[in-house]
Amino acid sequence: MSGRVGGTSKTATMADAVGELVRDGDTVAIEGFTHLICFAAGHEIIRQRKRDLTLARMTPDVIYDQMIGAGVARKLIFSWLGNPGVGSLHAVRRRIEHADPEPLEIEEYSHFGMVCRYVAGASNLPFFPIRSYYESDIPSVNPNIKPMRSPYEDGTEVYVVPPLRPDVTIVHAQRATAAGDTQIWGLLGCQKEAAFAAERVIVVCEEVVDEAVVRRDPNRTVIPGIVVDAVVEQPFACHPSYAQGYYDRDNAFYLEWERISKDPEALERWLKEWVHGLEGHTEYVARMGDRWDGLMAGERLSGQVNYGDYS
Amino acid sequence: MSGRVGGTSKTATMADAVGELVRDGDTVAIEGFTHLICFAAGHEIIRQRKRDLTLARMTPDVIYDQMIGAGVARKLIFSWLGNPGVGSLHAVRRRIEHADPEPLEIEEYSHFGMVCRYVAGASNLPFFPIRSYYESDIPSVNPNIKPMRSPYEDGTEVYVVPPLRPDVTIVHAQRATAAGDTQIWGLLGCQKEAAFAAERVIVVCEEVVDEAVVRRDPNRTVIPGIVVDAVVEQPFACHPSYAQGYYDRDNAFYLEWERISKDPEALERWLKEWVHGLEGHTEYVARMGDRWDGLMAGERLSGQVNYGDYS
Amino acid sequence: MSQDGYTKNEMMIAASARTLAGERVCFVGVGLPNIVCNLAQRTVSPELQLVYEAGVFGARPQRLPLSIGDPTLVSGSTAVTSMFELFAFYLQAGLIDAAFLGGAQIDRFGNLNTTVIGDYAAPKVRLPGSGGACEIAIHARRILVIMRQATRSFVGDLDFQTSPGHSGDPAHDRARGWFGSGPTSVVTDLATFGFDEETGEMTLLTVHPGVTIDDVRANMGWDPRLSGSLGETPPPTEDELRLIRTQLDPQGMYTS
Amino acid sequence: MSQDGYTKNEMMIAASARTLAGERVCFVGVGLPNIVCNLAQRTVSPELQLVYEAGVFGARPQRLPLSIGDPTLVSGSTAVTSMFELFAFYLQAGLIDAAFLGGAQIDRFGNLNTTVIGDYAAPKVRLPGSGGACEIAIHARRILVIMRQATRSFVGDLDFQTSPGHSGDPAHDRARGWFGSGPTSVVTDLATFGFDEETGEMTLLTVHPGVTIDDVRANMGWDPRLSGSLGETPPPTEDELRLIRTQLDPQGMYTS
Repeated sequence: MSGRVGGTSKTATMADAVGELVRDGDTVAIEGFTHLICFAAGHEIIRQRKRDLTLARMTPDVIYDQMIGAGVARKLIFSWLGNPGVGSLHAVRRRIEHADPEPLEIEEYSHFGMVCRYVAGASNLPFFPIRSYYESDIPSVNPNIKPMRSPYEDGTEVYVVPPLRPDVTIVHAQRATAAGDTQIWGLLGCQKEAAFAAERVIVVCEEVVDEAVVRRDPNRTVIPGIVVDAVVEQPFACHPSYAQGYYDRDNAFYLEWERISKDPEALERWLKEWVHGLEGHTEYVARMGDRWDGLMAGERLSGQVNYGDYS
Repeated sequence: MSGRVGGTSKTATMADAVGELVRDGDTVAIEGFTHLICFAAGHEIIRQRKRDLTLARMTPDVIYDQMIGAGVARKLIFSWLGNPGVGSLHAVRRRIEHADPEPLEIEEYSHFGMVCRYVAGASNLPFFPIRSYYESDIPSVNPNIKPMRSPYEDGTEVYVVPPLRPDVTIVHAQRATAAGDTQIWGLLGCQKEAAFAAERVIVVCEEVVDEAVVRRDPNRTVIPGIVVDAVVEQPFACHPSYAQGYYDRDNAFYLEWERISKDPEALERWLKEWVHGLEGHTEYVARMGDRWDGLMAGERLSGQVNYGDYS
Repeated sequence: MSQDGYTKNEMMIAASARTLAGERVCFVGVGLPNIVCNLAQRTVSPELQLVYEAGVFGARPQRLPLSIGDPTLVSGSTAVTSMFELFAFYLQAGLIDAAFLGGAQIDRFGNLNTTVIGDYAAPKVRLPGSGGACEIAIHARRILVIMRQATRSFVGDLDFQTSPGHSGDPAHDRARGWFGSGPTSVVTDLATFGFDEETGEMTLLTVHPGVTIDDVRANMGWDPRLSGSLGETPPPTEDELRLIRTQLDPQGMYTS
Repeated sequence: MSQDGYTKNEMMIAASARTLAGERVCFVGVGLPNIVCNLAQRTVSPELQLVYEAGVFGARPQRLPLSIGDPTLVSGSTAVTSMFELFAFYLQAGLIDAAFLGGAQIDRFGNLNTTVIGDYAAPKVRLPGSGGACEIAIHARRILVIMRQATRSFVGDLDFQTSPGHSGDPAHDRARGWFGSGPTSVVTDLATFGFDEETGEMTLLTVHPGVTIDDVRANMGWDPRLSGSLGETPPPTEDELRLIRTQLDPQGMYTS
C-alpha cells in the first residue's frame, strides 16, 4: 500500500483508492446483490479509463453495462446477466452478440457456482463441490466446471468450481471505521466472501464512524479491517442501487437505463454527462438535485441488545 | 412432531422437548463454543435416562463429562477433549483409558474438521474438503478422513471429511420467537451449521420474545424457525457456561468439576443432588441461591441501526 | 381486460396460485411469482412461507416490491441470510418445497433455456443465463412454470438446456436422487399443463375460458398430449380478483 | 519466585513475548499465551493484532480472561466470527502470522503430540486431542512453542503426531507449499530454542539465568544441537515485570 491509503487509518478518496488499487488488466469484483452496489466506484474506474479489466459479479447489473459500455473490460465472469425486473444490458449484449464495438470474453456459472467460487477463494480451497449443473449444458460451455465423485461409499456425483480470487474487490457498506472494520445490515449477498477472496479490498461506506460505534456491536461487523486496504467515505455511492436504512433503490433509473443502454449514442452522452463530465460522485449526487427527495429512507430502528459489562 | 411441541407455536417444556425429540440411540449435538452451552438440556437427557446416544461436540466440555459419566452415551465424536483452562474430563477418560465402567467408542477430528462436517451436513454435501491433517497421525486413526486431489491443474492435495447429520441438535440462544426464529450474539461457534445439519432441532433460550422484537433486527437472526422443532424458554440454562449479556461463565464451577469428576462417587453424588434429585432446571437455578450474585452481567448496549421505513 | 372482466395476467396469477395449495416453503422472486405467492398465502395456502431469492425470510413488504432485493422486503422480515447459506443450507439441503421458473424456451419435458437463442458461441439473442435457475430446478421439490405461450417459446428442441426438467425416461428420473422432480405444472396465458406421471411429458389439463384447444396447439411447437379429463380453467374468483386489485397490485403494474 | 526477583513463568513470558517482535496478526488462546501476546503488544510489537481462537477480533478485555471464550473478550471487541469463517477465511487463507502451540510431547523437529500417551487404542493417558492445533501448525506462518521442559515431554519419538513440525528433510519442507513453516521457537522454563535453517532441528539458543547447559540436557530426551552463539537469556526487564504484575496478571494466576 502506498502512503496515501496506508497506515493505521486507511481512509482515502475514491480517486486515490481506485487509482492506486485498481490496475489495468486486473480482475475486479464489485459485489452486492441488488443492495449496496457501489456505482460510484465503477464510475471512478470509467473516469480513470482503466483498461482490459476482467469484471466478476453474480449479477452484472446496470453498473457493469456502464463499465463495459465505456470500454474498461475485456472479460466478464457472471451468473445472471440482466437489468433486474426491467430488461437487458444492451451494451453487454452488443459486445457478446455483435462484437460491437469489440468482442467480450465471457465465463458463466449459476448463482450458486459463483458464490462458491468466492467461498473457495476466501478459504484458500483449490476447488469447491456443489450439487448443481446436472443435465445442464452449462458445463459444456465452461470447462472450469468439472464433475467429481464423492470418495465415500455413496459415490455421489457433484460438480466442482475453481476458486475466484479477484485482484480487487470493492464493497459498499453502511459504515466502517478508518481501520476498515466494516458493518453491513440488510441483504448480505456475497460481499464477505468476495472481500476475503481478494488480493486487495476497497470498502466504500456511507459513513466512517468512530471505533466505539463498531465496538458496541461486534457481531454486526461483516468484514474486519485486517483484510481491508482502503476505506472511502462516499455517501449515496450506490445510486441507483441502495443502502438499507439510508436511501431507496431508484427503480425509475433502472427503467430509464433500458432506453439509454439500447442506444450507443445515448450511452455515450450519459457517460459524458454523468461520469467523464464530473469531478467525482459528490458532484453526481449534487447534480441529482431533488431526485433524492423521493429516495430517502424513513426511520425504522433495530432496537438494542445487551452485550453485558464483564469488568 | 407430536401435538405438544407442534403447531405454529413450537414452545415446549424442556421435559417434553427432550422426551419427544431425543430418542435412545440418537446422535445428539449440544453445540456452543464455550458460550451458550445448554447444560440444562444435557441434565434433562440424564434425568430421562436416555441410552446409547452418540454425542457430537467440538469440545465435549464438562456437560459431556456429566452425560457420559451418567451413562447416556456409547460413542463420542469430538475435536478437543478437556475442561478448558482447568484440566481433564475424568469420567470420559475413565471410559477411554480403562473402560470403566464400560468402553466408550470415540471418533476424533480437528476443530476445523468438525466444523466442516457440520457445514457438509447443513449443505447436503457428500464430503467437504479442507487443507489440514497433512503429516498428522489423525487420519491413521480415523478412516473417515480421506485424502483427495484437486481436479484442476494444481492437483493440490486436500483431505475430505464426511457430513455430520445429528438426529438432534440442541442450541441455546439469548432469544427466540415461539415460531423458532432465533437470535444470538457474542461467540457464534458452529451452532448455525449444527442446527441446519440436524434432523430435529431444539432451541432453548433465555427469553421467548414477541415476533416484533425479531422483526426489528432480521440480520440478528441466526437460525430461522423453518428448521426448528421446539422452542424451550429456560433462563440460566447454560450454567456453568454463559449467555452473553445475561450472565457470566461460572469459572469456579469448572474448577470444582475437576475434583468431582476425578472421583466416581463424588460424580454420582453430584448427579443425584443436582440432576436426578431435581424436578428440572428451574429448581437447579433456585438451589444455586446467591451464587448468582457474582454471575450477573452488567449493561453494555449495542446501539441501534436504522433499517429504514420503505412504505 | 377481456370482456369477462379480468386480464390474461389475472387468469395466469389465479391459476398459478391454486397450484400452491398445501405447499409449505416457497422460493419466490418479484413480478408475477411474487403476486402469485402472496395470493396463495391469502387463499389456498395460508401457512405458506415465502423465501425471497435475495435471502429474506418472513418478509412483510409495506409496498409492492419492485426488485428481488427491494429494501421493503428486508425491513420487518424475520431473517436475512447470505447467498451462500441461502443456496447451501436451504436450497441444496432440500428445505424449499416449491419454486417458480420461466424461460425463453421450454420443451415438452419441462427443460428450460434461459441462456441463449441460437449458437452459444455466436448467439442470435444473449439471454440472462442461469442465475439460480439450474440449482432451483434440481433441488426445489416442485417447480411451477409461468410463461406466456408461443411457438417460439414452446419448442421441440431447446437451443441450450440451462435447467433440467424431466428426462423423458421416468426410470432415469427416479434414479437421479434429487429433491427436485422436474416441473409439475405450467401455467400460460392460454392454458394449464401438468406432466404425465409415466412419461414426464407436458400434458394439457385445462384451457382458459374463451380459449380453444386449437388456440393452444397453434401456440406451441409440438402437438401436446391431452389429459383424459381435459377441462376449462375456472376463471378468477371475485375474491381472487379483489385481493389482486386491492392488495397485491393496486397499480396494476403486473396485472393489466 | 527465584532469588533474582522473578518467577520461572515470568521468565518464560518475557522471553516468549520478545519472539513476537514485528509480527502483525497473532492467534491466541488464554493462559500464558494471552499474557505473552498482551505483553508483546505493550513492548516489542505495538501493532500486534490479537485473534482469539474462539473467534474474537480486537478484544479489549476489562479483566483477565479466564477461558478462551470469556465474555469479557467479546464486549467491546471489533468483530466476532463463526468458527467456520475463523478457520476457513483466516487461518486456512494465511492471514495468521503467528500462533502459540504446546503439547504433552515435542520431538527434535518440533512435531507435537496432544493426543495420547501410549497406544492410541489402549492409551496410558488420553490427552485432549488436536483442537485447532493440527491446522494451526500447518497454516500459521510462525509457530511459537511454550512448554515446561522434562525428559518425558521432550522426547526422541512421539507416541502420536498430532501436529506436524519440521520433517527433518528441508527440501521436503520447502516443497510442502503450506503457509506454515514449522515451529520457529521453543521457550521453556529453562531455555530458549530455535530451529536450524538447514536441518530444521531444534537448537539451543539461550539458557535462562542460573540454568546450566547440563540442566537443559538433563531435562530432554536427546542431546540438543547447540547454537554457535549460545548465550544467556536476558532476564525480564523491570518494565516487563511491571506490566505483567500490574496490568496483565495482577493476581499472579499464571505467573506465580
